[in-house]
Amino acid sequence: MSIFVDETTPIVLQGATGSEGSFWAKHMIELGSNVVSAVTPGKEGQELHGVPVYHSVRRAQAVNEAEAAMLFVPPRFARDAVFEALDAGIRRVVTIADGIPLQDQVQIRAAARAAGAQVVGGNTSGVISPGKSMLGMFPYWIERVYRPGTVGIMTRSGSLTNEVTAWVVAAGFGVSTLVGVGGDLVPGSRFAEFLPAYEADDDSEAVVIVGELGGSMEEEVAELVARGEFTKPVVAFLGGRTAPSGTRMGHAGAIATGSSGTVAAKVAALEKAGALVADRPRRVGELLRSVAA
Amino acid sequence: MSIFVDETTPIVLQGATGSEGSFWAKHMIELGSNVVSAVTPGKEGQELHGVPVYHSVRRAQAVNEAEAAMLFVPPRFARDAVFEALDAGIRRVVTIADGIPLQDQVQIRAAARAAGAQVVGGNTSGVISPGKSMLGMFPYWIERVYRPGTVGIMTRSGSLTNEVTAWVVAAGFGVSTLVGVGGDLVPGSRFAEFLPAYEADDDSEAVVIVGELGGSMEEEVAELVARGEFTKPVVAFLGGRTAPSGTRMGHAGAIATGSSGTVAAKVAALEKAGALVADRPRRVGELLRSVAA
Amino acid sequence: MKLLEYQGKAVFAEAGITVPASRLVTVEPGGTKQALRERTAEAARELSAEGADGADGAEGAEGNRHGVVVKAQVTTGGRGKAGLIKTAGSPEEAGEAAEAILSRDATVRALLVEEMVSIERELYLSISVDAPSARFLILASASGGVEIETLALEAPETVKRVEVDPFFGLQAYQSRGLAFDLGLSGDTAKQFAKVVGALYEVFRSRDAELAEINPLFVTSSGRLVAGDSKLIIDDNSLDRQKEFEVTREQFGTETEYAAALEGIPYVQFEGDISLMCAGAGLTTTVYDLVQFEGGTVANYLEFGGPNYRKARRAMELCLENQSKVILIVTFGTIARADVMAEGIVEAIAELKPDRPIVTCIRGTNEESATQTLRDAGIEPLLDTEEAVRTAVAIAKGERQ
Amino acid sequence: MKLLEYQGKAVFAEAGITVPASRLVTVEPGGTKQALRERTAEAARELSAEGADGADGAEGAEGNRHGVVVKAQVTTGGRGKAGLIKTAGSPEEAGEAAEAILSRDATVRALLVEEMVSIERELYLSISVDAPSARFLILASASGGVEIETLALEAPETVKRVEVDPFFGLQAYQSRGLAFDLGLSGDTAKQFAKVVGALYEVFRSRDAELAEINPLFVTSSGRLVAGDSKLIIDDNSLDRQKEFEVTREQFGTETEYAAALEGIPYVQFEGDISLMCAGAGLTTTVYDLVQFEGGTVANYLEFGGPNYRKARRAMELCLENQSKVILIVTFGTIARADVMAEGIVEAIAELKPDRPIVTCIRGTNEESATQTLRDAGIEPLLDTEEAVRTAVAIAKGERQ
Repeated sequence: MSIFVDETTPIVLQGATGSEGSFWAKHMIELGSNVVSAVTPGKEGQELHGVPVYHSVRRAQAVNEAEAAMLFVPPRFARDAVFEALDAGIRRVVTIADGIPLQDQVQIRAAARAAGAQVVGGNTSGVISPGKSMLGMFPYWIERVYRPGTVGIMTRSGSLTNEVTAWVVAAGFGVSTLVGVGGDLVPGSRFAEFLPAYEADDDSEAVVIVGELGGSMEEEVAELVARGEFTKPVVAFLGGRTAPSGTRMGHAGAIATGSSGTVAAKVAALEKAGALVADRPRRVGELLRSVAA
Repeated sequence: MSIFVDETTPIVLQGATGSEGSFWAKHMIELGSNVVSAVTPGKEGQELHGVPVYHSVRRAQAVNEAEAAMLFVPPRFARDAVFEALDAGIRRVVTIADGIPLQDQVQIRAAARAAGAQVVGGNTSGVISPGKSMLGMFPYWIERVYRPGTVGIMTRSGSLTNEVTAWVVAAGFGVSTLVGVGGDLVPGSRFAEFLPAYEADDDSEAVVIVGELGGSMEEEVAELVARGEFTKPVVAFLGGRTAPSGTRMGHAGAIATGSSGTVAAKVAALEKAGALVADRPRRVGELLRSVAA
Repeated sequence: MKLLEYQGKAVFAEAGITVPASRLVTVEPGGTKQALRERTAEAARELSAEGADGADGAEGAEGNRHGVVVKAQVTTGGRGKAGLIKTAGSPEEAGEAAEAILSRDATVRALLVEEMVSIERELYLSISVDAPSARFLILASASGGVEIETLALEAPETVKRVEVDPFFGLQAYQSRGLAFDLGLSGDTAKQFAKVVGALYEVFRSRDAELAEINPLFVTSSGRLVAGDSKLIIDDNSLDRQKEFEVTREQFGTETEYAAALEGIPYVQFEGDISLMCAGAGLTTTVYDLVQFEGGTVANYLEFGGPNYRKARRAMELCLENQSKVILIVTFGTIARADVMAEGIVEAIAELKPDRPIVTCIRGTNEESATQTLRDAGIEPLLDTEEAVRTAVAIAKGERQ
Repeated sequence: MKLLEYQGKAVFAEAGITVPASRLVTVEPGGTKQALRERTAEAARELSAEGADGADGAEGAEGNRHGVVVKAQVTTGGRGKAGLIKTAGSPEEAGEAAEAILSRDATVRALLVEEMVSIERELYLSISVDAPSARFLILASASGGVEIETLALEAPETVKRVEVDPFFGLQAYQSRGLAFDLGLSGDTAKQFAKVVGALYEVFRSRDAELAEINPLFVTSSGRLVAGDSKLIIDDNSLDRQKEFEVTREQFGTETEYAAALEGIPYVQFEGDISLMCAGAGLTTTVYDLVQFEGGTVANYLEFGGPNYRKARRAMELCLENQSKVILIVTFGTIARADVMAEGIVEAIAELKPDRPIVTCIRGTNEESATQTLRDAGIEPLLDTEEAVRTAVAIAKGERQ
């Protein structure tokens, strides 16, 4: 089994008939993703890589019921597309859009919570269960980075994830399911919200967290570990240990505000809870070896 | 026992320091209502008939936790006051305001549903369990109208309720709990939503519905009766049998639109489900005698 | 408040919904037929001129250069069947149409003269409230021009619905999805989605009970144009909807207009008994009982709630009718029986009504009310059915 | 986008929040000290004149007739401690204050000269986003004038919070309740609730990340006046917030301004190594690794995401620094390694950089990238830590 998505999960694509969406849709299907429908308003009747296209998610659902939606829509339409998916009864949504307005993201997360749904993203590569299914855009063709295995990975980053995952693989491990919660200030779903699924997932023996300064997602993981609600080994790497306080580096929501949100505070919380924290990507592999086979 | 409110239910009053609110607050307390707090912004520290006044519901709740809120606020502030009560964790709210804007009422009901709360009103006399507790304004001092007993009553009307209840009492019965859902087009709570409580209430042997043309609340009752989800005797009286179709009489939401919402359709649905329908108020008492002791 | 067609269309146009170019012709009380004909013809001529040089692009759709439609501005439905809407091929015909409409219904106070639009098809679109779900409800059909109730019965599959959460608000995917569900495509679908968005804005910002466009024309050049407007503003919101005023032309009679200005719910009928009762439910019930007893109602009037101290004004309104008896039935709580009884006694003293009054006043302080009425020489009844029977008997001349 | 104080205050004033009367004095590049003094004094004089005849009632609060505050318009915090805010009792003193501020920080491009407000007390008010709850978060305190983080640590009981559901929106009871929870009463409580509502409108309508008024003055005559503004507009919303433009004065350096115009995330530091890396997370990590290895960073620059084809522009920005080496680290998926490598090779050919470049380019088509770099005579590294060590060694002069 996997978490969030496996080879059986029926998937509807939204906004995938554009060039980039189409490119990744093809890769998704090649990797085994069970894509059943595509939705692009005005294009009903067409096909995308053999998949039927519909005007709306509701119309698609009436024919081929999907359980997950993969959105390739631009940032300013992401909210509408997420709402459309939720309204059509879909409870697992991934939106890769980089640049979703902050207040739209707040509404996306609020709507997801109200609907009891998990929305992953924006500003993410998506979710991948290597060898089984992919929702998003991962260089799964790079064997030294994406190899199936027993380590669950959750991340706020893109390139850094490739960096860290390469070290996980270099240490002899592979990836069960990787969830990119995304680099936005208000991601649709948060690290801690996936821990129950990882806890239950037989394929995941340990979990790696790729975090960074800002926010409180790493502290929330620490809290669940401390409470004994997550019992598998946790190894974390956090970027931004030496970032000057108050400086905003990048657009990724990496804002260090005073004492809270600093990497130091996150490391302290995680270590107190019993998680292992790597100070550099290479150490993630080493620490994993110390706790997992 | 009673439904919605009994002599133990702690009650907070909102907007009751005005002359009318104060008048009815006094009557509520006299009748046995367990009023624990009153809320009027700017008047914290004062007392109302011995009850402490607070600036906000949250502040009141922090001291004396109420389970029900009774609102005497004017129509245009009703939405805000209901939201305040819900936000403070109160799940039973009565608002008597007559003239709440329609779209505010839609939001009130939507908010109540989202919170899992029951909001009764607006445009209602409220809820009374005679001899135990009252939320609202009933002439409980008129013995020939409000006498404790075993008949639950639900109504959309004010004066008509007095008329019908008088016939219930004249027939030798009394009232367990009377719920005035109110005469608005979009009442906060609907007849059918109280049936489970009446079904479970040992004090209620039968239920009287005082309805009228327009809407579908009576049909919803019929549906529950037909499905066997409500098993006690139901006697209904519906005003507007002879109302000209399409004519809007009064501001009470009594709009007959085509075939649906007519009294004929309601009577048919209720009778088909096995409920008894009175063609005039006097008959309510007679029909009750045919089904209850 | 039911707005007239032209009032609703003005609101639509402001929201960006295209409406036909038009002129309003008011019917001057006491004006001659000749004057009305001429003014209507002049309006039609102006429209033709605009159509010819295309000057009215802002709000107008492409029109037939000479054809116009003359429409009575009344809030009642079924204007077409009632002969209150007429087409005209020339200004002179328009003038004749105006005269014909007035001969059908002399209460008409305004006529809307509109360019005739070249119609490809007619859609239906409305937004109202769905009480059980607490949602705003958008209904649309690809078969417009008929009543939605008829559509729903005869071709339910053509009626598409979208529910809008009052907090989320209308989303783009909903408007778009509705367009596709109607079978629209391309630019028509896009225009339709825009109209849905604009109508929703109207509905929300104006506190409407109903915002309806029926028919919504698709013109032969592919534009969407509102063929009619039905916009009902929630009366409970009028204090925050300052834009709308109660105007005489919204009512069939002076008395209805006067009652509306007073805030007294009032409906005019043609029967014998004036009802002056408290509470919508009780008044409606008394209406039924009158019918059961073989009587007829002259007017429905709610004397209760906020109006229970307005006995004099309520009675005045009843007296403007040709009723034979006034039937007063109340059973009030806040609307105290004693106050109402005193008001009635005063009103009788001042107005000296020319017809009998039957009272059945119960509720808070009813003993005192009974005494007040007796002292004034009225024999108060205390049973609603008895009061109704008495009033019917008086109306039939069976008793005084 | 962090707005400057005067820009934020203009938005506040438009929303109905009272701000002190003020004049903006821009610092002309190359202008004389004398000219700046005179223009500042003139601004102060104008304000005094307005205060004297009360002409500025629309946006002004009651002022001390002669006193003004001169405030550097920069987006960095701690202006008071840094000597960038000065009070002045006369126009001449205001001129001297302006000169003193510029001598503290020569990068200041604008000064705000404000009437001095007679302060009774200072409050704190801000609206931001609470990510876990997906709510808008209003924070307020009766003890304003200090940083909210300090307040939260030192007097947590004084910091009151209200969470606003993004669909319900701010409700009247929430603003009112917050006022009472701060211990305000009477008219002050009402004014505060109004300011909360207005600031919420600003926050929502302007797509703000943060809208803060600190301090929010209660003047001695009982008015609420915004003493400062902190308004950060969400960069992801700028295409629907046309009102705001990136302006030079929002930035400390020309390079930061140029990068912002280009949409390239860029932060200026004072060290030796220019980072030109892909992805916020990886760039931040490289920043850490440089520190771990004893190096220092000259600039943070994100060369990735939508900018991965902008190698030339990114390198130009790096070269504007006094850095000793450019360190390029990427690990891209869509940001293809081969495209980035080609861009870098071209940029080197065109710009002929005067300092060494260390590359560590991995990801999609990395083999091709490696070949491209080798063909151009660059020895590509493939291990991040090795690349960092190499760059640090070069910066320290330990290798070329």
